Amino acid sequence: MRAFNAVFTRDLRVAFRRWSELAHPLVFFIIVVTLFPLALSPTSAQLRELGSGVLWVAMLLSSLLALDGLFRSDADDGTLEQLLLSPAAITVTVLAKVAAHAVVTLVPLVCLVPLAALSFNIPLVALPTLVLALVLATPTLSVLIALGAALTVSLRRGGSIVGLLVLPLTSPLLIFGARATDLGINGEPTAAPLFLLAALAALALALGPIAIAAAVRVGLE
Amino acid sequence: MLRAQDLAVWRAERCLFEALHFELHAGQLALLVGPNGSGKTTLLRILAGLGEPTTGVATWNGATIGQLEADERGALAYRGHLEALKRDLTVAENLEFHAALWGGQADCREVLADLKLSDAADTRVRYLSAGQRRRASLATLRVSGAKLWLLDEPTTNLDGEGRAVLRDWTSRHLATGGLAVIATHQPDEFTRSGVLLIEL
Amino acid sequence: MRLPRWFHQLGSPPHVYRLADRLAPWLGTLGCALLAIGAVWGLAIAPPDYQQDEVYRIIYIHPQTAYVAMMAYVVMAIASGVGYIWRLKVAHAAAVSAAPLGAWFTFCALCTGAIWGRPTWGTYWQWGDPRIMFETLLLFQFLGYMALRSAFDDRDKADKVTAILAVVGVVNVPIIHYSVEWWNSLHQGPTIMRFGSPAMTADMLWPFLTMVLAFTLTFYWLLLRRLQAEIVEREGDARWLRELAPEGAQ
Amino acid sequence: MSEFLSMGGDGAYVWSAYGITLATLIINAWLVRVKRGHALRRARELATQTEAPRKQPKVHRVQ
Repeated sequence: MRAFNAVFTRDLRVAFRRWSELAHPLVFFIIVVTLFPLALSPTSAQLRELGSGVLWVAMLLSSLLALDGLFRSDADDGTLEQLLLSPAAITVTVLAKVAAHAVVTLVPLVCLVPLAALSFNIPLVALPTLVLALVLATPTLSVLIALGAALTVSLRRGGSIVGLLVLPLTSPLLIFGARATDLGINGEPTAAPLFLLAALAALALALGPIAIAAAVRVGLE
Repeated sequence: MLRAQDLAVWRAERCLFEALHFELHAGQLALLVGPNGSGKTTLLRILAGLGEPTTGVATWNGATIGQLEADERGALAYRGHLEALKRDLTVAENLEFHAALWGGQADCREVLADLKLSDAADTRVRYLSAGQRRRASLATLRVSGAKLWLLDEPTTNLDGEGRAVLRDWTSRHLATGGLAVIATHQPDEFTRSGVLLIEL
Repeated sequence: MRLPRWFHQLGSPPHVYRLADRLAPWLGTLGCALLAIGAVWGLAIAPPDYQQDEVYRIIYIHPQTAYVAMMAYVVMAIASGVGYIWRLKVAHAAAVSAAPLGAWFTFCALCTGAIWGRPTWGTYWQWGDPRIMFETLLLFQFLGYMALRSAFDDRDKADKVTAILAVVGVVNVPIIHYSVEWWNSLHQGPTIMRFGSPAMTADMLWPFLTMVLAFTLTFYWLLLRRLQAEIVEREGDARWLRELAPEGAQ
Repeated sequence: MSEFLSMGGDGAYVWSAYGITLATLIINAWLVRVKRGHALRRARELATQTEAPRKQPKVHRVQ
């Protein structure tokens, strides 16, 4: 547990030392969200109907941006090797890194999405469901992104194919998340998709770190 | 006790080395010498558990190095060409992180004083010179309290004074029952009686 | 450069190569023969569907290609899993051979699915149909696997990294399948005819099953041939390669 | 015969579907053949090269 805290706090400190880079995914998200009304008609009825889908897709795409900070920067300065060799269990240290990445990039996104939802005049009543769905989706999303980063850690220009590797795997997230938001908007019961999101999160947290640790170990060989 | 049993490594249809067999007991030093590209780094990484030999096995106290339990891994420390320091953190923060992760007892301040890095303790590693960064990397080695040191050309970027500190630390480490495998291009710096010389 | 003979406990490349050499011709001829018989049977002899009339005859190829694509992914995942755990080069070779085949069959399944969708629903790309969506995602997973593999130049590392991706992918396949099915049941509702599995009369079923067997045999024939090529490539110039017939028998 | 070809007006779809499937099979069969040919030819070329020098490291204790 000590190792988890050590890695978690170190990663947060390193991330906040270069806080300007943290803004990149957020700005990207805002740009993508503002582009859609330009492309579609700004009539509020249609925007509301498309709103949840647009928000979720924009969130998925912008979460892919802050990828290199996860493993590549550590691999370049040799600290990732030390994590592998450290007496702490690899899955724990990897989970700590994924958690730090989630806090640094996904949490601000999760806070930003409701604001964007308002601009899509999604009714206030739907916001709690939207936030809950986002929170439940964050673990799965950060694990999948971390896996994509780990698989391409030893590639110089690996970033470009992470999207191709990760996005098909995020399709269930997208389906359940957008669905939960739609139900929230129409005021219908949203239990089913939220439970499914929670189940995905549990599965990702259980199996994810093992796959990520294996990918990092192979990547650094 | 470190033991290598007929280790062989092939890289893309090319044989780096084969049938390598040696044993290293407490208090002993092994020197790895050989031209560039002769597999010194590959061998060190295999001994650290970062890579796998094509055939043969390397063991630490009888246990295969690739599959060591988490707590046994603390006994091995590997320092390659990369300094393993986060550039955005200060030297002290890096040392504390290593101490927290490895649980070594050595006190950070005293180690820094040894290396004459105390005044640089609170500057970010990014602003240090290459030599200072190499010293900081060696400082994390002492802090980790590992029994087996695996060092890949530790003297790069070090000035005379730094090398003297390294030699002094190495001999003290060996005196207290530690082991070390050092890949170097100047073997005579570390040679003394009882050293195992491995020429790749 | 001559390599000494390497002994893996299981799946020694020469053994697998010779086994494939014996099996492949049988699979090939039987598969192609069944394909021909099944096609003629499905196109000419079997009765048209009461609802979809003649276009229904695509049912003798579309579900089969989709099933083979799915099987290819599972074979790829299992082979790379075995290869990763027990470090068997032959298993990795099998995974590498299955991937392009799987991608081709998925692409073919998508095309035939789209063509079938045109007369029945009026659009080539029926977003609503879960099968089409699932096959598209499967195709992306195949392309991702092959893109990741081609990104590495060291073959051993490529094997292990793509093995992890394949295993993670195969865990996700059922998840994606059911979430797409769940998603479809929301938007579609029961009005659209259940595509592809209405009750089949006996004389439709037999050509259908013949084609399933035909596609399976053909897939394994292609897989074994590709596996042989992959083994030869990986073995470089091991001594056992020299005993092969000089002109490299087909 | 022409009635068989027209397939009740949907002939274009049925035949194109079968055509694509046949094309896929033929392309794959051809790709495999080409790949095997290259692999075997390359293996034979490699076979003619000389053996790599033995790389046994020398290990001895300094007195």
